[in-house]
Amino acid sequence: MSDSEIITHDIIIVGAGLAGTWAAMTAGEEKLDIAVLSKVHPLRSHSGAAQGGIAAVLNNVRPVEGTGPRGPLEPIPPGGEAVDSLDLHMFDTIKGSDWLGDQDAIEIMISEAPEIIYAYEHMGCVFSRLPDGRIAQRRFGGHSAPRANYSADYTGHVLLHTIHEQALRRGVKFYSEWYCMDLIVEENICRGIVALDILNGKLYTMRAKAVMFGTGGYGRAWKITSNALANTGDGVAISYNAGVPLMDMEFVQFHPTGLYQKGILMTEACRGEGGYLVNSTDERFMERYAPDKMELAPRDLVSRAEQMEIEEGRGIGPDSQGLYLDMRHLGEQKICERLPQVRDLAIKFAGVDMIDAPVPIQPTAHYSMGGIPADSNGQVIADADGTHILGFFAAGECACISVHGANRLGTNSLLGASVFGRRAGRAMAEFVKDGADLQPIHDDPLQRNQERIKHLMDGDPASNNHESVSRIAEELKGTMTQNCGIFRDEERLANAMRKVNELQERYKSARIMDKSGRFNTDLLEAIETDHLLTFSEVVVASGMARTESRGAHYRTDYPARDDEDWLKHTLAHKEEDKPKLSYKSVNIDWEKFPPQERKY
Amino acid sequence: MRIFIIQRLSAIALVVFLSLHMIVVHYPPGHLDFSRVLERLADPFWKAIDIAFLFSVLLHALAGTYAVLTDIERVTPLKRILAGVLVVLGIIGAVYGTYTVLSFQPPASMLIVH
Amino acid sequence: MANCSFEGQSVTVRIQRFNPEVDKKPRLKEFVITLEPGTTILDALREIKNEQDGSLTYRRSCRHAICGSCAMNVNGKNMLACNQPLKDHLDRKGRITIRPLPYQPIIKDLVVDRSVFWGQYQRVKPWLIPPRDVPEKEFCMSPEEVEALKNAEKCIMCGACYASCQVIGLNKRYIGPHALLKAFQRILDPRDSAPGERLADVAGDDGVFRCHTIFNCIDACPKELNPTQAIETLRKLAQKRQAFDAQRRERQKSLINSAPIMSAERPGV
Amino acid sequence: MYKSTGFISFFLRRFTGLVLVLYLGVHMWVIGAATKGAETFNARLEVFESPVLKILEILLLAAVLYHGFDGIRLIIVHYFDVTDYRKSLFYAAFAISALLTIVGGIPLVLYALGTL
Ligand SMILES: Cc1cc2nc3c(=O)[nH]c(=O)nc-3n(C[C@H](O)[C@H](O)[C@H](O)COP(=O)(O)OP(=O)(O)OC[C@H]3O[C@@H](n4cnc5c(N)ncnc54)[C@H](O)[C@@H]3O)c2cc1C
Ligand code: HEM
Ligand code: SF4
Ligand code: F3S
Ligand code: FES
Repeated sequence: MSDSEIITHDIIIVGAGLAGTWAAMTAGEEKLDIAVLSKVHPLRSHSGAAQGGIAAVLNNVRPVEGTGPRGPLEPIPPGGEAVDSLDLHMFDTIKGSDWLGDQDAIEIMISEAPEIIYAYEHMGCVFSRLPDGRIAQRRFGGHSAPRANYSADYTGHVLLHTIHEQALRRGVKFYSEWYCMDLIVEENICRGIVALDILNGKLYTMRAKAVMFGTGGYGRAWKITSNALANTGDGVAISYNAGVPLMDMEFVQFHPTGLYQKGILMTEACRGEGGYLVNSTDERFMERYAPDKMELAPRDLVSRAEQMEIEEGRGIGPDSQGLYLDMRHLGEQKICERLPQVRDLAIKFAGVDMIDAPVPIQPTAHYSMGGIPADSNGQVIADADGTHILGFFAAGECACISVHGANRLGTNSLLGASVFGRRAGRAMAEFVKDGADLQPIHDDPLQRNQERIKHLMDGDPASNNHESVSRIAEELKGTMTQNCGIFRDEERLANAMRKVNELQERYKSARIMDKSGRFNTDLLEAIETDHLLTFSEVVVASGMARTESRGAHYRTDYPARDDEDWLKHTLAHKEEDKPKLSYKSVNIDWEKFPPQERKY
Repeated sequence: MRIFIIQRLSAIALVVFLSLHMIVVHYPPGHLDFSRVLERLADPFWKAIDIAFLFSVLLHALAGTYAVLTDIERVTPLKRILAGVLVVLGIIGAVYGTYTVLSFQPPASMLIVH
Repeated sequence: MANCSFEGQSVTVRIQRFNPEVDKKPRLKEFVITLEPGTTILDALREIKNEQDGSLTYRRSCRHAICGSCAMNVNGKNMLACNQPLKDHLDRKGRITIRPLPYQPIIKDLVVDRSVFWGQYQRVKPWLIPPRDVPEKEFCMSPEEVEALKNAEKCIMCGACYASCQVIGLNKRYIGPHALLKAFQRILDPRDSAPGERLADVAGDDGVFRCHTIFNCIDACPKELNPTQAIETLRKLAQKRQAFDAQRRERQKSLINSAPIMSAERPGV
Repeated sequence: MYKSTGFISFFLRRFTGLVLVLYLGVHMWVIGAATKGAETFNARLEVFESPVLKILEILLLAAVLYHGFDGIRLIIVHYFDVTDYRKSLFYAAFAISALLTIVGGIPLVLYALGTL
């Protein structure tokens, strides 16, 4: 485990999901030397798990006139009047974000959306189509027009495959199954990363003129989650450790329909296509929470409604933590055509065929709104003034460009990952072509990480009490679910903080069982757990400070939104092992989209 | 592709020829000898059929052998040599077989037997 | 098949272990776990790794049958570990045997070296090659054209098919069902502008004519795809390649002409 | 080897194909005796008329039949979209060839017994 080899590229991108691959492909058009690292094979990235759709205003369908917000959809004939507009999409997104989204970035994302969809289509993406061949669209929660473009219910899968193929076509080099362990930032300039070749356990210093993170979300810190086992927030934690601040980490989205006790996602498209949510008394309880949008209210609201039902004793299942998603009235044909995958998932994982029985569901940790703060070109910033960390970029779920604010709307994240991935790719290419250079590395990051690995293999020599990494991870997930979940308050958050700190302490004497260099997944899981602990502390600290309720962050002790004091982004810097919080203003167009009460 | 097509076409031909062959020549099983074969082959039409049968079975068998052997990875680099050998075998077989069929003449030798 | 009688009881999971750096040859190791309701094979592996032997090595990520990481050989059949209930695969004595996917070198335990597999995927040029001019909006593919793709885009590249095909066992130069299915998807897509070249390649020595219609690939596919039928279709198209190519060019013209044109040479396309 | 019905059918087809090729060689050599005159021909043929070899001929018959019907099955798969019936087709090919082997085998056995 030594060989201090150095690898050099113009641009190194960590993460081969939609964000990372778009960036690589775009920069790849400029004949630069680009490498993409991914800890799982690129096609195994979590973007592929996205089901429901990707938002863009195309105006291909409209509700049949006079049938109301949940009525049937029909194609808009050529020359027919548009029902959707960029402004409407913007407004929905801003409202969804509970006004915490930065409106300049949102505008960019939404106006580039149609073009991104057509680009995907021209690259071979197989979208579901209308009879006349145009791309079909469906409704999604929080969107006031049908603008989710989809491919049955495996949209992310086809997008990811399409974009990966095109990146291969442009000769991008992929380091598949390489794990990024560290980011090298000195004096606000990014100089490279330290990475582990999982296959043989060798560590490398990888130097580049520009580094980008597209490492995905951090949903794995919760017990019930829709996220892949690989979504351990590595990029977020690594950046934080390297001195980069994290923004808005307290905002974690819980999706209303995870499969009961498994957390596996039943896409929002289930409700988009017309599914009902029902409690143990057979009541469509959303009537009481969002009489207008019903099941298609935004996720934070629906999840809270569900949790309320559960806590008031109207849940189902052995532990009464579940509710029902009833799809039966949609009929076999529609289900098989539009939702084949989720039907199959429900059969396989819950033993329920949604054609003739309601599916047991429960809220599941789903999306991380917070992350590495970046501007709309993916350029990472170091503070509230927007000082750049030169040569460091981020996009996708790990980044907080803040288009999603306090709560993301469904289908906006595939869009965000694509749009900002592409923009980051362009920005990096320009940055490199404008004469950026490889920067010297003064520190010895390789050494540091070698010791980190050695410590995990040998355990704490001073103690013979060796902690189990998986147990620490389990306990963390337990406490995050219980104390930092859908409903939060001072006391729960304090408990969570105590627990996280205790676990961090215990982690120091953790020891792994697998001592080999070759494909050591035991080691990876230990490092990932370290990362979970790192960012969980930031989540809890940021949440504790924010004494209001906004979007996905709901404090039972402060149930109201407080624009006076809290219409601002949280920034957390690592400082002497405690996050130091500061705040950054939100970019708002006060004329066009001033904050309003958020009601559905 | 060529081998594949040869294999299928000859297979279809074989279905016909082989059925015919089995019914006419081997069934019912009885004592088979030169004279019985000759009885049939006296007709040039039957000679033609047998020769066609021979050609299709050779094509099929050799193409099949080629397919079986080239499926093995280690043989792949030698496939040209293999093809050469098989073609030669095929030609030998065809000549020899045709010669055989044609030698079912009612020649002097036969008169001697009876 | 479903054997519910083991719920709550201990069951035996036999896993093939092998680390080529230290072991001479693979061996089966037995682990005993308690069968909880709803346990998948992947859950069982996770439990063993977390509680009994952290060095047990396998690939996984999404745990709901979409990423394609966790294909392995269970009781002799290839499948995804994450979407299979453990109880469905126990024998009468409550045992299950898990091995890595066959026909590929083992990296460690259940992890195999897939480089040849990916090499074949790249060889068929999995990417779409769009025409030089593209419409300003989407290509309006007809419902029949979408239907003709037979959902091939659903393939998750898990390799269950590849590692079940005996031709692969014999000859690694064979392109394999996964990549041929990908080639099929591209060739049948009216937006692709190089179906002729693609057909020429897959009709070569290592391509569709190497397939002996063994059908294992269909049985192994967790996404219920049909590589065999795709291969049969390609075989037929390969025999009328030129005509197909010409037909495609015509179709593409009408696809583009039905909508405003723009040049393809814009970033991101 | 990956075990499955697909593999069994494939293996049997290959195996019978190769057996048939070998037999074809022998067969041509035997018939080839005709070039050397009727006597040699009859003499060589006589060897194959022995009861033991007649019984073995049943195996040959089985091989031809299985290989033939399996081949027909494949050709059907090539030209018709019937992969959904792959198992039934295999069983059918197998059953028909087994049946015909029995039907065809009886006279062979009788004949062998008769000449004993
Ligand atoms: C079940 C589910 C369904 C969803 N459905 C939708 C939907 O319908 N619509 C929508 O818009 N959004 C949806 N989302 C959200 C959306 O999928 C994600 O936000 C988006 O795909 C994130 O893309 P990404 O490129 O940022 O990261 P990811 O696709 O998660 O990729 C992360 C990449 O980083 C790599 N990586 C991570 N850490 C390291 C490391 N340390 N070293 C090396 N590589 C590393 C990983 O290997 C991977 O390649 C869904 C999410 C989930 C969980
Ligand atoms: C009714 C008669 C026959 C039919 C329908 C038939 C059909 C076929 C078919 C379709 C194949 C291709 C298999 C593949 O590509 O996987 C094949 C292969 C083969 N055949 Fe035949 N065949 C017949 C008779 C014979 C005979 C008489 C011989 C021997 C002399 C023979 C020898 C072979 C061999 C060696 C192969 C290659 C084996 C393989 O590829 O699996 N066949 N046959
Ligand atoms: S065709 Fe099926 S089995 Fe083969 S790689 Fe694709 S999904 Fe897996
Ligand atoms: S198993 Fe293999 S031989 Fe053909 S039908 Fe499938 S690819
Ligand atoms: S873990 Fe992703 S397919 Fe099984």
